[in-house]
Amino acid sequence: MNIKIDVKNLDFFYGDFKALNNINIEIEENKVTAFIGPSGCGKSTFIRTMNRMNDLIDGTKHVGEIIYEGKNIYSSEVDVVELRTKVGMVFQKPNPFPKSIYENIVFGPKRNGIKKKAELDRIVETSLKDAALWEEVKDRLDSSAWSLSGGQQQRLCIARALAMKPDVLLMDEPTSALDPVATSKIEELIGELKDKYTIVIVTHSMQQAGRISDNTAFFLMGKLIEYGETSKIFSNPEDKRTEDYITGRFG
Amino acid sequence: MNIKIDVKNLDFFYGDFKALNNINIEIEENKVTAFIGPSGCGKSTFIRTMNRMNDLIDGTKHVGEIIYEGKNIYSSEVDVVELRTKVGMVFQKPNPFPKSIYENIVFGPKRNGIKKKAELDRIVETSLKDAALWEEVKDRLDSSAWSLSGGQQQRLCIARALAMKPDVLLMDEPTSALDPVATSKIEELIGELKDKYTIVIVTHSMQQAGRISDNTAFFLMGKLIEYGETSKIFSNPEDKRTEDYITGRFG
Amino acid sequence: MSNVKKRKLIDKGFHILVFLTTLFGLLILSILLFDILKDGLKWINIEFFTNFTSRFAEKAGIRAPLFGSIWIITITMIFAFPIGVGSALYLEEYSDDKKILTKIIKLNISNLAGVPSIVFGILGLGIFVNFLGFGRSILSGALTLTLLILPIIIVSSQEAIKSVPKELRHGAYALGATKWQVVKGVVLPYSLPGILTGSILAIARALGETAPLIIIGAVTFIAFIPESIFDKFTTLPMQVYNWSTMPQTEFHDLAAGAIIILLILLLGANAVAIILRNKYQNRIK
Amino acid sequence: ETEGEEKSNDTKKSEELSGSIEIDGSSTVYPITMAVAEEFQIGHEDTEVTVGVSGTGGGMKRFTIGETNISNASREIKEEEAEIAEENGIEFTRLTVALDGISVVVNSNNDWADDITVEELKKIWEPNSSVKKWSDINSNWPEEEIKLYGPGTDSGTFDYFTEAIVGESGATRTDFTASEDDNVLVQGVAGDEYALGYFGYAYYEENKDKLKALSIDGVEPTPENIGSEKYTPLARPIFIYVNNDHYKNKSQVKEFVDYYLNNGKSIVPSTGYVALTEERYEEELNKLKELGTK
Amino acid sequence: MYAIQEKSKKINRNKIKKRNVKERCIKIILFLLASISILTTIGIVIILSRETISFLREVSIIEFLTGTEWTALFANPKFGVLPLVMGTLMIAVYGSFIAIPIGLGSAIYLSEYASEKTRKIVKPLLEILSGIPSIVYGYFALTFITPLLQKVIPDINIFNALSASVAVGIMIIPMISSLSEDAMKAVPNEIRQGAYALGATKFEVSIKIVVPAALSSIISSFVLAISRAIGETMIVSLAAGSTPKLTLNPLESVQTMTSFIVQVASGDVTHGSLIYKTIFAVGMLLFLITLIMNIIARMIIKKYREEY
Ligand SMILES: Nc1ncnc2c1ncn2[C@@H]1O[C@H](COP(=O)(O)OP(=O)(O)OP(=O)(O)O)[C@@H](O)[C@H]1O
Ligand SMILES: Nc1ncnc2c1ncn2[C@@H]1O[C@H](COP(=O)(O)OP(=O)(O)OP(=O)(O)O)[C@@H](O)[C@H]1O
Ligand SMILES: [Mg+2]
Ligand SMILES: [Mg+2]
Repeated sequence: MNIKIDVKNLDFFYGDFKALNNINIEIEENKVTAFIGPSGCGKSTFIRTMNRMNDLIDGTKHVGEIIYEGKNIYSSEVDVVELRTKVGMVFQKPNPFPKSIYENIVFGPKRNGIKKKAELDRIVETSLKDAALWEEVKDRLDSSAWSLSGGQQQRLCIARALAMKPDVLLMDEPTSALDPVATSKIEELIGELKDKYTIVIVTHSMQQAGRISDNTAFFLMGKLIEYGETSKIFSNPEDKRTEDYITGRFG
Repeated sequence: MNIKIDVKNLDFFYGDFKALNNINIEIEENKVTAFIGPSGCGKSTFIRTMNRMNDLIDGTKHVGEIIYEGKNIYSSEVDVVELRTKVGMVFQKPNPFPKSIYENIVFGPKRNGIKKKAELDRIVETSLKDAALWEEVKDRLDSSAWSLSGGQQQRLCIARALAMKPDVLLMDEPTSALDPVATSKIEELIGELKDKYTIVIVTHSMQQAGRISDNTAFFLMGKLIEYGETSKIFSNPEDKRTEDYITGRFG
Repeated sequence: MSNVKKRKLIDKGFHILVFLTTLFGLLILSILLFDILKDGLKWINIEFFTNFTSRFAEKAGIRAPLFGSIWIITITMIFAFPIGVGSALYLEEYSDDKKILTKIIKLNISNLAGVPSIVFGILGLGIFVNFLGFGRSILSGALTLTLLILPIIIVSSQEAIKSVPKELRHGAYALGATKWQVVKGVVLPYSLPGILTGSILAIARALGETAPLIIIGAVTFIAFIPESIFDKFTTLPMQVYNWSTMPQTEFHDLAAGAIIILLILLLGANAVAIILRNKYQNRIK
Repeated sequence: ETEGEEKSNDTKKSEELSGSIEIDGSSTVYPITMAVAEEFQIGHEDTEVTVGVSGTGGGMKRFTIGETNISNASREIKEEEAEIAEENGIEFTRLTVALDGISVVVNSNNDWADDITVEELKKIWEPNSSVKKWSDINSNWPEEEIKLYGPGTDSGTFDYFTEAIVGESGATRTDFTASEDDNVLVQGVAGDEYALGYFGYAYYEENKDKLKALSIDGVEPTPENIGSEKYTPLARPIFIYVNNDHYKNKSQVKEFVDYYLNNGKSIVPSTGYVALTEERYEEELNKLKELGTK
Repeated sequence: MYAIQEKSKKINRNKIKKRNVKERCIKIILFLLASISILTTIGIVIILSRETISFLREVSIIEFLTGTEWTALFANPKFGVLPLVMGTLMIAVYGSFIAIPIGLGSAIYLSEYASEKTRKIVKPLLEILSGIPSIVYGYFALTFITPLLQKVIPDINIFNALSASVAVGIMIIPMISSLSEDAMKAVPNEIRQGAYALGATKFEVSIKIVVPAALSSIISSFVLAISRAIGETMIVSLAAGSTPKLTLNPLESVQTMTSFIVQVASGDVTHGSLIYKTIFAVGMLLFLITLIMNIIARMIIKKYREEY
């Protein structure tokens, strides 16, 4: 069982506000790891540190290490651009570019030097199919991505991330804007992807976490309360707070 | 059993694209009506016609009538501004104003002529409490709404709508960005509100529809497939397609 | 209820008000255009384009200034657009806002917008004409105008770049795009309409300037067409100015004729920008 | 950079002339020089004449360092400028090419004044003048405030007028309305019944229907009176300065200047200025002859 | 196998290195482009200050800054710059009174009220206003605005600051309308919809949501427009005369700092003389004045900036 990402004593600050407090966690390779916890507990903040997206926010700082491929991703040896091509991400709010659907998907591959039209076409088709969007948009690949419905936009963003063939895929509530059918497709997809990729997913849905994840981490107010195999966490949590949260009737 | 909103033969077009096809539905007063259906089926489009938000999109048109308080809301007799103060709305993507949390909440009440600081303070507090956000933000009401987490932003938008004390409340997947605890609070809230208000909610979660709604409408590709009491729809749907959708394993 | 009525009334009133303000601009424009067309249209014929200026109004034409203006505006935009957009990109995307140097550059640029154009003329004379030895040529003129209109392009590009939503940038970064790829792929397309607006205003300014060109030595009488950027030149607004200070009223009408051509040239130069702007603004909506 | 290659053209015939002639300077002189240039280019297609309008000061600056061949000047060269020319080894000749009659004008509705004396003008325009009303000049004239209009203070007309009337260049009352553009002054005087102003003859000539010119000590501003310099002291000479060296060594410059003086009589009137008498043009040409034989 | 991995790692390293070098180069190039403006300013400051210092050797700075009479070109010159400063401020302030409400009004109309089609046609039309040569505005002010004003205010001077201000104001409308309109258009639609859904009227959405969200860009557009108003010469010298006068009365004839500079720079005075140097001193002062204006604008922008 390989450790893909190893987080050690991580603190994270927005200005003076400490959003993450001494996080220690080991993300396993070719597994799906789910982050759960109430709103505002720091799930998004944490998942965003893993590909250093938080670098883009002014006034943030971190303490501690995140080891990926044997190196601290915050060290000077690691190239942040390279990191992000390997550690892909899907956001909570869909954020397609104001370009055509096609251009959205090929944005990443083109940056990586793929120029051939045929190959790009193929990438567009497979990515969209993987993201369960192909049927709906195949006839209007040239129309603006902004004219899609909320759920369609989110699936487009997933397709966009998949087009990069990342090593690790971070997903911040990727299905919160999706209907059951699309959700089911994405979940199936995640199941397939985990053979090749390592997946970290933030979700509000206990059911979803239970269905698709191998490991689950429960966060509360910036702290990692409990982390372990999903079956264990769901059936027999060690911490009272985890139990309270999980046995909430809702989801 | 009063009919609050009566939709008759409604078609809706984005340019040439027919997004809604001959919708007929009666929304009952003091009930919670849930709209379900796969992504892109027109749920958002339909809910947005009910307070004429789609007027704001260029090139849209409608055919048919939506009767509210005895008048077609599209007729010249009905004032769209007044309509929207009575028929409030919460969107799928959180959309707080780039102002402070406090200013976000009081925006509506101030427009309605409430000027007194004390009263505005009171409104802010109750709305935030109702939206289960008060505890998290009470100490930073003056900071920008855009620094909140995704879920916090969505609750802020709910609070903002509640501050208007609307007659009908339209909610487009209001909890898709919320965690179970917050979701539970909002659902409880909806239960309380329906004594005074009429609520229409779009949701992806069958469970949620089942838990909170009195009536459920199932849409598919712009058409209303089936509409009736939630218990009936869930236990004994008439249409095969409804059954297929509802018995999907996911949610 | 009366509250809603009142607000609706305010809204109506405001609608009328802003409509009227827009109408005001259009009204003034039509008065100006009418005036210009009334005086100038009758002078526009083939000879008007093929003749050089003359002391006889009937024989006077705009051949030299027309070509001069086309040269000047083309060269100016070739320099000003990339420099302006590049500067704006540096300031908004690359520079560190907390650095004092960045603050100084930003302040300095909007301050440059307020420096009278004639001072740019004196600067251009010192640098381009004398120091760099470009002489009193099209190149010197265009470079001088470049410096003059840079602030307009930079400031408006900066504002346009600032308005690109964070989520879009983040989306691109998350795909492993480098800064430049984010800029090229997301920031520039999104902010292009605003950048183009700045360019349109800048073109208008550059096309209409006389004072700095006189200082750097643009001539008024010239009976040949410039053939390279090192040639002497005159421009339409200089001809317009010259004709309108003549005592004879026919020359004033002739000036109106030249203004018509100047405006057509302006619209032509702007057309590309306007079309592109509309296209990109549509996409963003 | 205008030099070189043309040296061999010295004594060739005019049809074979080429090279450039650079002229800059006063915008007042511009119309005349431009008119000459226009005519000159017909038949001299290979020469490139350019005329700029940097102002007398700006033109002189270039002329005194040898950048231009000819400088248009609405005033005489200043001492400082001459010094610079000397430092740079530039010798030059001043040529009078035309005359302008500075016209003293009033509104066309003015039915009281037709003539004014130099004395009266001085009384009106001198610094700290006590003249506030028309009646302060002549008790028969109305007791109305006199509105004064004059050209911008940085113009040769202004310098010349103050020198000729008040006695010192630039010495004048300061409470008049000034404008850089004579057309604008025309507007001002034409729109104001109690106005009095002064500007170049051409602007009066073109606006006779709106304005009335006063005669000065009984002499009217007519082309004849101005050309014969009877219209004193307001017949003002218009100059060009020629670089002696260029005149001698650049055939196109010589050709142009000679053409200027030989055809001034016929070309100048079409520009709104007044031509000199034949004899005066001869005199000016003679200045150059001396130069040629030197 | 291992070797191949090593090799591909190496290729990758090279790729990253190459890319980082490219990124660096781009940054440096962009920095160089941005520094052109700095160099321009340095050039301007050098040019201005050299002559200004030499000017101030002959005229005391006290007289220059506090004197109330500007008769630089008369026989006994007085170099009190206040009349020129006042003229400049008057044109800029009154011009802004015209341009800001009308420009902003048009921007709001085009961005929030007008149909897409109207917007597409009207915006470029308005932009023509800033491309009309200023001499046209000068004569327009003199032959159209002034007579109009004379009907309302009979004792208005034929050359007056008001008429010039109006014309200057009209000329700079497009700077404000176009740039502000762009800024408002860039405010995300969702935010607008949030406000509409609360029953806000278009007026309220425009004024309370869109304008504040775009405020920093709007203020920038004001600054650009006012800067152009300050720099305008032709309109002022045609319509307001060239009479430096210390007055706040817009009905009188005035001269501005820039029109004085142009007058002298293209006029008959000897270059290098004391009078010629005045234009540098006046230019320097103007530079400082606009600098202060910009610093203030920056402070305002900082205070009201709403991020979205
Ligand atoms: N502004 C628009 N212009 C053109 N087409 C649109 C626009 N908005 C939505 N549509 C199209 O209308 C259809 C219905 O969209 P709608 O947003 O109502 O779906 P939805 O049921 O809310 O889906 P989701 O669950 O993903 O939010 C979709 O095919 C969508 O692509
Ligand atoms: N840019 C920011 N500046 C300041 N504080 C922030 C910022 N982003 C997030 N926060 C704060 O950090 C805390 C954690 O936020 P985060 O977005 O990680 O929560 P989350 O667990 O993802 O919640 P949700 O489920 O609602 O998305 C919250 O209190 C939030 O208000
Ligand atoms: Mg989150
Ligand atoms: Mg939807």
